[in-house]
Amino acid sequence: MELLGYFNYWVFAIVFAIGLYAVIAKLNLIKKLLGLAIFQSAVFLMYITMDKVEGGTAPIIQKGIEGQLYSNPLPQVLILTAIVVGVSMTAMGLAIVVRIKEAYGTIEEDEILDSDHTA
Amino acid sequence: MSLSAQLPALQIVVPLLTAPLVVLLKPRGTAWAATTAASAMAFAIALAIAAGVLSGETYNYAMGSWPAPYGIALGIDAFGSLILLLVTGASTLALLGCRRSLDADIEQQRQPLFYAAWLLALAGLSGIAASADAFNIFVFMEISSLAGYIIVAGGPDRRALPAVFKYLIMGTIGATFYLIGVGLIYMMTGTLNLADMEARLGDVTNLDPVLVAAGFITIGLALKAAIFPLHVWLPNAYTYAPHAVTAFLAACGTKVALYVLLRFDFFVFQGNLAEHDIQFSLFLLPLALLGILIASSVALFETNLKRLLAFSSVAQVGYIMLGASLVTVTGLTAGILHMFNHALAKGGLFLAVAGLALAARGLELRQLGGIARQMPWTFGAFVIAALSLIGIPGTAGFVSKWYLIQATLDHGALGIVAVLVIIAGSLLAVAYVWRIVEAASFGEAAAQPDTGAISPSREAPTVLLAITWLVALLNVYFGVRPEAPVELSRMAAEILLAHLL
Amino acid sequence: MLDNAIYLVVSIAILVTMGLAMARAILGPTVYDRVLAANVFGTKTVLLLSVIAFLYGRPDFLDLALTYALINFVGILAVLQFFQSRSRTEAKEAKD
Amino acid sequence: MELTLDILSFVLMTTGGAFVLIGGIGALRLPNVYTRLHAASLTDTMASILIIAGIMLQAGFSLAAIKLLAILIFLLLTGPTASYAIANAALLSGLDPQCDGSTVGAADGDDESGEELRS
Amino acid sequence: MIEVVFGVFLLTLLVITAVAVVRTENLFVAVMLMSIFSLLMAANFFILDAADVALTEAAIGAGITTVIFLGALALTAQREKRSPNGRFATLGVISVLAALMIWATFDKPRLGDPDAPVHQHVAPWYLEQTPELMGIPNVVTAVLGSFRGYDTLGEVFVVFAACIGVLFVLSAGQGLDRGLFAPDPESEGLRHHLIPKVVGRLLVPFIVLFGLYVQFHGEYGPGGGFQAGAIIATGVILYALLEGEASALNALPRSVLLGMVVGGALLYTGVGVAGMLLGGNFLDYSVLMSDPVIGQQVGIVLIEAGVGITVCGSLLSIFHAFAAREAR
Repeated sequence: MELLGYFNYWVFAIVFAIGLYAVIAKLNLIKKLLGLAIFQSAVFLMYITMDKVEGGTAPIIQKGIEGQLYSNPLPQVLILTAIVVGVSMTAMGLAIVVRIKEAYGTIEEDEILDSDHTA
Repeated sequence: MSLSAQLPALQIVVPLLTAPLVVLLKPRGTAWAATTAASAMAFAIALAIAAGVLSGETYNYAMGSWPAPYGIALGIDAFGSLILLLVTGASTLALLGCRRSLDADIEQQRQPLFYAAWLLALAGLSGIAASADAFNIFVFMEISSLAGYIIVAGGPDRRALPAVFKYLIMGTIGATFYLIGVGLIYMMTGTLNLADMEARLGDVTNLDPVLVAAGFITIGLALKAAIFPLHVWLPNAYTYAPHAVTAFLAACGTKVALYVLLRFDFFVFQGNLAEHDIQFSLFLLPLALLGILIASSVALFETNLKRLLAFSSVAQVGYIMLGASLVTVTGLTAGILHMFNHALAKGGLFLAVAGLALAARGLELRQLGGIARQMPWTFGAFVIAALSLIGIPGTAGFVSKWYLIQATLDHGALGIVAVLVIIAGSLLAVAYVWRIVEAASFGEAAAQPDTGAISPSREAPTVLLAITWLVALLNVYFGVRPEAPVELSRMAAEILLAHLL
Repeated sequence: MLDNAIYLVVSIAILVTMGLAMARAILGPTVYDRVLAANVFGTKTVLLLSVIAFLYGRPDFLDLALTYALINFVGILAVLQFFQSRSRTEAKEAKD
Repeated sequence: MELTLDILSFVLMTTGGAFVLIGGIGALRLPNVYTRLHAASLTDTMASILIIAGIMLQAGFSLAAIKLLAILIFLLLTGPTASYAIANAALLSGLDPQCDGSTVGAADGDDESGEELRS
Repeated sequence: MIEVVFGVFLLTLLVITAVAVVRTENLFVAVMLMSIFSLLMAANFFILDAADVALTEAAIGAGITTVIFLGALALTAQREKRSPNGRFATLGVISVLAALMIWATFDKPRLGDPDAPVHQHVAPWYLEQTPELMGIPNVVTAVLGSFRGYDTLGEVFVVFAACIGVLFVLSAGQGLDRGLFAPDPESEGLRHHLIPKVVGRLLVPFIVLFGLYVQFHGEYGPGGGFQAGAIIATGVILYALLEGEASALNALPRSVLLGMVVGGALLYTGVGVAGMLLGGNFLDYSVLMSDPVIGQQVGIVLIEAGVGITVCGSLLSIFHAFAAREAR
């Protein structure tokens, strides 16, 4: 049980690594963006994990109940902001990918490089 | 509330409030005018803040009137005000000078969007410089990066697109690494305010997560600051961006990330992590030295003018890191002063490039043949800024390099090596600048767009020429009378080091 | 205690089904199997969230399940639209 | 009274859980897209009705019950429509709904079979 | 105890999904799996007592992100070319990184540990002071809207920047009026599909209504401007899917959407500046009314409205920018 208390952090580390691997190793630009989204989600998981209090509940204060524990509101606020940032980055990245496809006819990184070197 | 107490907030609110309005300005030129006005106003505010800081004031501001660890605080000290000056000044001068150049690069209908993004980049960068809250820095970093991707994507060449994509991927990885680091520190301290973090880290008994956090934050910010070897996004992004954007970002973009890195390191980590300065001497110092040598050498063989200057920027980041990694007052003063001086030199160079580009057929060195004869004034300003980049006595670049050499000489054998590297880097700079001058002055006069007679008046537009010369002369002025920036840098260095005691 | 037992049985059934749907999503073989799996996953999430809201004794969080019930549908329709427009462009290309 | 309600809702929810499980097994084991869709969508509808009815009995007459009713109505509307959309998309792309012996055998083929059918 | 088991199960599925997303070569499949990933993430957030975040992830991940990715896929390619093998070096480096991070976890506070530093310093202050200072039960909304309202202002401008960025990038070379602004007249949406059309039409008003509920109920339950904006945008996207781009753009023209984006951002900043003019600091809502508590409430309602309007306008503009563009 003690060890399971760290499970969320392990998942964070693994998902983080999977996402980062996709961003670095994959040549397809959309795949890179998907990897980036996974990578950012992992960080969200880390933040949300620390807000949890045993026996607590979401920080919406219930009237008439004394001594209720509430989870930490601050990481939730930060992650709300970070989710928005993530979506914005994804949208911007996809717009650039669409233009790359139009300009180069491909969305594979190596082919784009080749096409610039021969041109 | 007096106006001067509201200055830190106004510094960010003015460009932020103007950005949505600019989107609506359709008639030709109005978007540019509004953007320039807002930017100039921000510059005026930054000047006022700098004057206040020089007279011993510090600016603290509580957003929403909430006290510091609970609400978000702004804090501007000498270091911050120097960065603010750079950001707003670079933006204003680039906008003033490069209207023609931007008109050529970006279609009329898209200009309102472009200028709104420019203002957001300005607001984001100033927001980072003014903030005293770790997460708030992340938010404004994202604003400035997103806006930065937009304005870089305005470049006319199709190669701008892969460059921006790479910039976006690297930038997001950097920002996310920073976010992880902040999360780990928050996990151990329970606070996001930088000053509060420093105080509370002292009580943390188990420092392993903090160590990991320091690693993440350093790597993330090094990515953003293009510290060698994490600079791979920078050359292409600078090369294919519109010239005005390059002038703006090259002057201040990476400096802001460096500023956050130094602040985090000195405010939060140095005082609390035992032997944290080992991180500096073991990793950053060698990287800085390698960066100077390798990036300068690459610049030596580059054939595109803007790419060459971009690699030179990577090398200059090395000088700044070298000064900072000595962890002494002189070293930090030199590093911070070099931020200022390099911004002046590189800003001037890229402004001159914008002027040259209006007349030249392309920016490959061979296409620039004879340009010095056709645009003597523009090229003259280019040469003066380049001399400052090299560090010729009498220019601003010399002052910071002089300080840097003084600082390194205190460090024994290591210092000798560092001095040798600085000298080697400067010699390499002489070589690559000479290549440009040679190509421009003595090369074949290939730059003839039309077959007609050589038109004598092919100088850059008067405004751009005036601005470029202004920056070039500032390089000389601060070379002869460096008191004000030196004073600000010294104050900044002392503030940073005060956290080590 | 009895309350919790009630919710527990059903939530475990839902969780297992989520695992099965996941297996289908990964096995494929066609893309439609994966869309189907995503849809099953969506409905199961709605049910799971409703059950957990009661398990935790915070029924005001049903809003979340409601959001899913409404929004998952849009994703599926977007898929239909995606295939329709693609088959049209393919038809157009074939004509040219 | 309390106990009767509890038992009733327990029965409803357990049956619902059984339906959910059956649907899941069906979606995994049946031979082709259309049969899998069939299994999943039918049981989905039934299970939603049963489970949400069971929870509603627990909730009593409150705002939560109204929300649950809304969820149920939306699920009943969107579930079959989504199934229709998927089946239609599959049909549009030329997947054969006929379930003869050959497709049963090739049920666990790879992605390519579907891809080629469409192109 | 039970929630830990739930969490472990869902997180295991999460890891499997992430691996599957990276491994599959069909990008369409990857996007589908990504929507499952997002559902799992939201369920996890909910189990970890973060109702507001779960709602956001639900409103964004399941609907908007999928739709935008599909729009981009329709314009680019559906399959990834086989990546070269021999990326083991990257894999090795990243595995080491992950192992390092797992090692560092053993010094972290355990999940749900009430003595963790996170629960000691700033957070209890928020939980104690919010009812007193603002009189609203949802502490997340209070922190988001007022205590850290400046971050949220930044968030609004990130969304704003994403909107103008997508418009700017996608309008290159063809001007804003042609290309980007003219949807394919042949795109009729799903008009010929009777069942989705009838059901969808029925749902659109409910989605919008529910969005408004989330917007104005944000002080009392999970929700707020961002979630509401995303939900309403999803409703309009549903309309666009059913009736075709052209009619959706007739109902809400691009200029209106851009006006919403600008207006929302201005509203938020304007509230902040109003605080300044009335003698407080930037974003100080206490000075808006004579009673500081009421002032805070008014301020939060106003800025949440600003957030909602901007987010809705931005997401719709982004959607249209992708959906109305023809693959070339």
